[in-house]
Amino acid sequence: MELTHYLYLASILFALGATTVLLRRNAIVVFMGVELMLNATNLALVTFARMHGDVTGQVLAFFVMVVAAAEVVVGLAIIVTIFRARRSASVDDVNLLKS
Amino acid sequence: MNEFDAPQIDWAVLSPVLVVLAAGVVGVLVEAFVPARARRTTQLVVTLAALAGTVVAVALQWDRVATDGYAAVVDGTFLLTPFTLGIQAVVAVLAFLGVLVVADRTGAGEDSFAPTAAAVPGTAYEDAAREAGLQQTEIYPLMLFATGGMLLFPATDNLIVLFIALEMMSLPLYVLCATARRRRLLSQEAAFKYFVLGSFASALMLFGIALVYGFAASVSLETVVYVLQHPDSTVLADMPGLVITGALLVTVGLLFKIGAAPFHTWTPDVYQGAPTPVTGFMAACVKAAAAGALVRVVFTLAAGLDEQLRADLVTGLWVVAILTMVVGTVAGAVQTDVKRMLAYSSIAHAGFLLVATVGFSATGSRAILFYVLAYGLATVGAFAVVTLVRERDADGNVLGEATHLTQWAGLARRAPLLAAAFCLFLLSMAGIPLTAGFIAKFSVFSAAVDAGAWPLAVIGVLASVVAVFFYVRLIVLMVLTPPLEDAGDAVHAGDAAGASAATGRASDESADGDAAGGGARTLTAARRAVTQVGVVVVASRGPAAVAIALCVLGVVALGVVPGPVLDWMTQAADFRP
Amino acid sequence: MSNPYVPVLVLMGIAAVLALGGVAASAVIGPRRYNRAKLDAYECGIEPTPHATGGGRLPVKYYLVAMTFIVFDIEVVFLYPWAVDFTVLAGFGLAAMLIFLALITVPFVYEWRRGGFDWV
Amino acid sequence: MIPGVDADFSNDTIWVSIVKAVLIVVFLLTSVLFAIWFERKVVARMQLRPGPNWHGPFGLLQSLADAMKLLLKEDVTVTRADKMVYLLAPMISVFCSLLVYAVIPFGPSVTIPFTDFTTPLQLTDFPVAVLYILACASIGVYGIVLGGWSSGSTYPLLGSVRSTAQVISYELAMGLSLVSVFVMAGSMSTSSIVASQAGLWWFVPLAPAFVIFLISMVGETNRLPFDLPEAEGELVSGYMTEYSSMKFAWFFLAEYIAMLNVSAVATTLFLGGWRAPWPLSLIGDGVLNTGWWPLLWFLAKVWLLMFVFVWIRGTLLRLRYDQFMVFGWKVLIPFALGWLVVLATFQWLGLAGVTRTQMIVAILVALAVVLLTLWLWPARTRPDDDAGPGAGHDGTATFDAFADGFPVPPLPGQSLPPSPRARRSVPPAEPGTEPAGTGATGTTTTTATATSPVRPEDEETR
Amino acid sequence: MVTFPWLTALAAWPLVAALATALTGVGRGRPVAGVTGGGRFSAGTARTVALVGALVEVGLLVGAFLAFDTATAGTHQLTETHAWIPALGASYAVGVDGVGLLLVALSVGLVPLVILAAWHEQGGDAVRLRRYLATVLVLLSFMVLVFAARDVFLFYVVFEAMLIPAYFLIGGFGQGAQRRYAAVKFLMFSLGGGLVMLAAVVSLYLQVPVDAATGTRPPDAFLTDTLTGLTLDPTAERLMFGAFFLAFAIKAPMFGVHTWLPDVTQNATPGTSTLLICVLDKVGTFGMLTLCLPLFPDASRWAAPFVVVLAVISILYGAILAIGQTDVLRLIGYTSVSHFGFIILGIFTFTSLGISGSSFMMLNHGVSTGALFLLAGFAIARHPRRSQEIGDYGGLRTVAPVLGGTFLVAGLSALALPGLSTFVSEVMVFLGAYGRWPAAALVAVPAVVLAAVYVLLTYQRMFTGAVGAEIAGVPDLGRREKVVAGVLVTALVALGLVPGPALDYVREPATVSVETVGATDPQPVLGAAEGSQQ
Repeated sequence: MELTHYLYLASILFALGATTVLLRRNAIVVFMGVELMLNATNLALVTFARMHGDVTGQVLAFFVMVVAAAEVVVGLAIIVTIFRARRSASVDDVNLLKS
Repeated sequence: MNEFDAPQIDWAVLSPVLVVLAAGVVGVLVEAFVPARARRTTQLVVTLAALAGTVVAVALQWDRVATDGYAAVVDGTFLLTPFTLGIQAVVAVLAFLGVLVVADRTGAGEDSFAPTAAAVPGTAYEDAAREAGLQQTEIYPLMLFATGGMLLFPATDNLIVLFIALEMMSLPLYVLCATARRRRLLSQEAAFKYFVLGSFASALMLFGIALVYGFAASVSLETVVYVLQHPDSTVLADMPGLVITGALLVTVGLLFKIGAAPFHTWTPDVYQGAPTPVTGFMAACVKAAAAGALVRVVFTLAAGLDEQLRADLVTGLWVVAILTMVVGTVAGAVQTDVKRMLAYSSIAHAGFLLVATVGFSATGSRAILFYVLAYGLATVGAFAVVTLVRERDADGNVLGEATHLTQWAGLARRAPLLAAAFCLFLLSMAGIPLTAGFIAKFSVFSAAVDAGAWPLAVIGVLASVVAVFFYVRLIVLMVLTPPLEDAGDAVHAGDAAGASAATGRASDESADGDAAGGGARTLTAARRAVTQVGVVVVASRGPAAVAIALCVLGVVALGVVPGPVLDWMTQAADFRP
Repeated sequence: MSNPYVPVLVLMGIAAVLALGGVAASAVIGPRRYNRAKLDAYECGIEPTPHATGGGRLPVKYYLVAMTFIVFDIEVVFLYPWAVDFTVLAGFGLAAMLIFLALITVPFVYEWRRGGFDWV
Repeated sequence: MIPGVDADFSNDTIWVSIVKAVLIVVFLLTSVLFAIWFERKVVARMQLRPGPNWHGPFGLLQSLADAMKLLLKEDVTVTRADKMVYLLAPMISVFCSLLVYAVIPFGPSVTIPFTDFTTPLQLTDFPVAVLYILACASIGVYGIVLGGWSSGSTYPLLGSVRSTAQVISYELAMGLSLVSVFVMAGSMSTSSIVASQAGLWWFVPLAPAFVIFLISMVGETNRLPFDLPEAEGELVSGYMTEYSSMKFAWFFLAEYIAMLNVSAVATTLFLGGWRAPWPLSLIGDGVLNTGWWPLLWFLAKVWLLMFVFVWIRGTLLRLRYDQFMVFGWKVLIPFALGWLVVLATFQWLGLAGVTRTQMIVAILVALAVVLLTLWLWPARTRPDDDAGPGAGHDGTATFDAFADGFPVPPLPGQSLPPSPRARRSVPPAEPGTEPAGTGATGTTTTTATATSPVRPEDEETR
Repeated sequence: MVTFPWLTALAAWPLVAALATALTGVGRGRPVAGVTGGGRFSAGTARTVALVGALVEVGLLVGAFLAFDTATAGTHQLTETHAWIPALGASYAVGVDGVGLLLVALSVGLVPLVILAAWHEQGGDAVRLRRYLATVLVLLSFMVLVFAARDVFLFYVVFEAMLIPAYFLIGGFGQGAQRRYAAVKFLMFSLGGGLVMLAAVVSLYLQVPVDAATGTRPPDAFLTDTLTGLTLDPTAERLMFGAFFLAFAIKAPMFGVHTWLPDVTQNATPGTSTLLICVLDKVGTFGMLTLCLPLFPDASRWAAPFVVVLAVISILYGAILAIGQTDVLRLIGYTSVSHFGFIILGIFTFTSLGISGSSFMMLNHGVSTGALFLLAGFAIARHPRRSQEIGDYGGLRTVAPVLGGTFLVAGLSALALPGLSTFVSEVMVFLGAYGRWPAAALVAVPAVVLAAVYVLLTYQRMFTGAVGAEIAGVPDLGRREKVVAGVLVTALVALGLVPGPALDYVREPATVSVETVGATDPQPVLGAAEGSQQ
């Protein structure tokens, strides 16, 4: 199989992810869009590494995974916090906003 | 088995970053082991010491880097150029000031951070945490980590390290944004917006890096430049589309962090929602670091581009710069919230910064270096002032920050010194001579004109005029407009300055600072039996006052005698090894 | 066979057929007798709790575990290549990995001390 | 040859692979049928019951009968379920569990009887085979999560969440324990790992890692004593409560295949894979490690581990959830990390030319120093916060189980008053008096005093 | 050359005085941290400190005059040059020629009078008065520096920085209801012009060739001497000239960009207006003379017809509008528009006569208009409602004869009555203009008549006739006020009768200016008339 096909796939995935981020309103889905973008990038990196016959790209993919993981953690934390705050639609919320 | 040569690591070169990161780690351990009572003090000491240590480390590296032109670790994975060191010094200084502001608990006895940011707003748990006097001391290690990212951001030749630094810088900031004590839903919303848009931008940037890697088979900028100049050196080197798209995306990521239009949309919301000390820290330091990285990346890449592409790049920067200045100033002029206004002003400043980039020259990098310092000082100071202007309820309890512009009316009478400092910061942002902002703008515009981009400089000047308008509007409000609650003030203003009545002046003239003084919250509250929600200026418990004072000092010193600093920055303008 | 992953694909194919086929078979073979109560969620005979799905309030602890896991899983991912090339990397690798582990330990300790692993 | 892999697949064609794959699936399905019977029989024997004995010889066909029954049951789809995911979840589970055996070496290269065709007894192998295994296991969790979530019911949801937390917690420990194998073997390919165990099986030098692996593999498969996701007493049946017919069967199947999977992995990584056990391996210059013999050893080891599973189930009680998580995070993971550091250090010392004897001496010295320190270390007084809400500041207040008129269990930090059956002859000792005064009545207290010098404070808070 | 740094001292001393004034009384009153010093002390201390400071400044000025050599008035003297921002080519370079020195003298001389006039200003609020006086002194420092700057960067910095104290003087301490509006208007106009000028300053700097050895521009690139030597591209030169000229035209309110001025004079205190109009706005004309002409000679010649037209319009427009004003301070503001038109007209005659006339007029206008502002301020202070409406007065001469007399003298000087200060300079400007642009000179002549109309009309309505009800029985000038009025009237008369010494300071520089702009004096048509005046 042509390696460039992987690049096309990566680009498509990336575009899908970007579209998701831009168009969807659900926080988690948006978040998944970002992850999709990152993973599409990983695919591209690995493909390029294969094309060039060096391993840098694979190592980079590794780093990207780590960063993506860290991002997941932070993002999830923020989303969960917001979710919990919004679900508990108590009167106090209104006060807090006004204070 | 292939052989592995263990790289030699020059720890001294890494020291500016290492100091901060190590302190961050220590900070986490402090969180784990030091009893809650002593935590804040310990954290503060560790943080400030680390940031001071960074400045020292930068100073220690300076001679060597200035002599050799650069110092690199592991093939430029970490790369110190004079310019990088300059940015690092600026970031460290600004972070130091930012931390001082963060540390201030003010006369109200609370810092700006939620006792437990994870608690659901308005729950009993949160109340319990507040009553227990819990403090979120994790902000200090978080700030240190963010600072570490900022120090690393411009200090690399390796795009992946650039990306990692970006995330290192951003992730703690996302969290910090969500920790405001007041208006927590806004704060969380800010964090979320910042996070989503930030990670989107970094994903774009990352994809750009991947494309650049595809082009050059390397993520080292210098190698990319080499490949650009020698189109046969890699398999895909005949596809410049890759590197152009890639560089474009990388630049987009950087522009996002700088807050340039059209990637600025997060700025107002985030600046408004985040805890104000964090906003100050973020606005100043991130901009400095991102500007440094932009210079590092764009200026270096520009060296490899041929004439045509270079011209395209310059055109792009023109468009972005103009757009940014216009958006920042025009939108800033209609804001009614101080923090939002400052946010738009920061966008405008991003535009002015970009004006200096079009020449890809050392003049430009020097101008940028000076600009971020000048802007940073004014910004940290301005946001520090914002933290002290509060609302109060009928019982005199101090509430959150009074950020609506109308609430700032007559601030100069409540707290003349504070208002004077704020005016100075605004004047500096406006670029009035004898403040740092003027020299900064001057440098930036001369860099642009030097590069032949005089129309850009003229547009910049015009944007400055518009920007001046909304800074002045705020000054007018603070200094010349009577406070909102004059009805209440006038009563005792009469006896305070009784003689003045005979002169037939309007009573609003005479209510001066002596009545609604800057420091004494209790006094103010006691004297005002007026039952209405009003504005009060709380006293700093020291750190913020020190920070404001230092910022004032810096702004004035850089405005009046910028010579030494500029000389140093001239040496520090070298952005390529 | 040059590509070692092709057999995996083969196995996947067979597994997928099996997984699908089983469910399909039972759907075809099995009887169908309609009963409203039978199709209700099981909850010991009482009316089902309304918000089980779509955000039933799960303890935060679970999220915490998820986040901690992500961090540590990544750590482990880094350990693998290092372990495989342990002999080659030798002292440098060991030193690097020890630093890395130490750094990972710090948040671990932090979370431990802050009660992140206490389930009560 | 595939680089980095010991087994030689150069003869395999696609058809060979298909045959092997089918064989693997058949093997797994029959093994599961056998395993269910095996489990029931063994447990029954342990509980002095006969177990299934009706269908077929020794009741061997009991499982088959059960499977047929499940196939013929009504396929219920709960109204509140998210249909698509609900349908997909069991398939994911079973699909993933079937994949692991792709890289498990049943044996070395063998010549197919009556031909001269040589092929390894392994579907495939690649340099990151173990990663592949972990990946399959991780994706398998999705089956559980989605199954529980999509059911639209409370118990399954709780079960699935618990299960996820549990699996990922123990996966960490498992992953860490695997690292030591990679350090020793220098490879992640299963065949290479087996090859590297030609001399010594890794469970000996890597005993701590092996123990960790054993524990976490039980946790990973949701088996007793860690079967919290489907704890009958708490969650009815956990994530599969709402499933019936074949969908239920798939979950069930997946669980048993998972047992087989981890057993096979343990066998491959720690127990020498298909290698003959020690005394046997000496016979005929290792003739038992060639030909079709290894298949026997491999299966024997796998079923030995399966027996261990059943044995544990028959022996141990289910843990409380908090105990379970605390054990995973606070014991297994730190221990695994520590072990890794120790191992890496010694390996490096070995590389650096330090002999094994020197290392052992050094270990002994270090151990001695540690013991000495521990012995000389002043005993720590217990901090007050150990005392629960029911206790006073000095920690002496005792828990009153009947405070509100009916008995309640002690909360954490509270302690029960001494049982009347302990027949303590004296009231709590006055400060300063020798604890030995409790006399030699054989109570717990005296045992404690006999083994270590208990201070009065300790006595009081006990 | 080690000499006493007169100009630096002149610039620095007011800052010291300002600080002292601002700190007077701090620490007294309620000891509350962060509060503004309590305000429970009498205003006297601050006033005295400020006045003494201003008088010491006058002493320094005398020293500077003594050190100045009139024989070489056309060159910069009392020079000091220090590196300031070498990286940007800016240096701290000060020095004055005759014109600069006269304007410095004007600033330094007016400030004590303003302080004296402000004795009871600010509604008796001691804190406000203290701040007002301190701000005035800060402004003085900037004014000295701006007239003394020999470095374009320094000039620009001070030029812009002056706006801030000026802004606060108008907006913070003004007395009109619209002072906020006026202050912002003033600031926006000035800043707008200033920032446009900044663009030109930057461009100018970049015209300085890069030193090949160091790759940077020389550290003294901004010195006017360096910049005058540049050869510029004509288009660039015209653009830069335009930018500079715009800034200066705004400052010296020229027709078209003058609209901020009446609002400011109406709303600021008379003292502020004095400083602003009489001194600060001279920076505009001074800048045209000392920067526009030498830096952009070709562009200046190119633009001269246009400028002259605008100047003539200014002259007439200011005068006509002044006649229609009912607010006395606003009126004086409009007269200034007219006078500044004369000054600009004189400068752009490019004749030594016209330019020296303009230079002299800068001084004269400062004194006469300052006198008008301050005396009008005294009148207003007497009105119980502090009305500025001319119609609210009447017959003031009857109750306050000294005030009436001095006001008349000042007014007559403003209308250029022979024997009073403005006359000589106005004649010189006319003659110079006639030599170069005869039509313009002729068109501007009616302004003399108009000036007589607005001055005399105002005097008539305010001071003669029946005594207004509200001002009946107000006291005449007090001792303090008499000092102010006396000094001013003396100066007016002295400058009118004995203009020679002052002209010694402006003649040389004017010749130099004509040379730098590359023009030659036309045939002296009526040159003899000038001589007869001395």
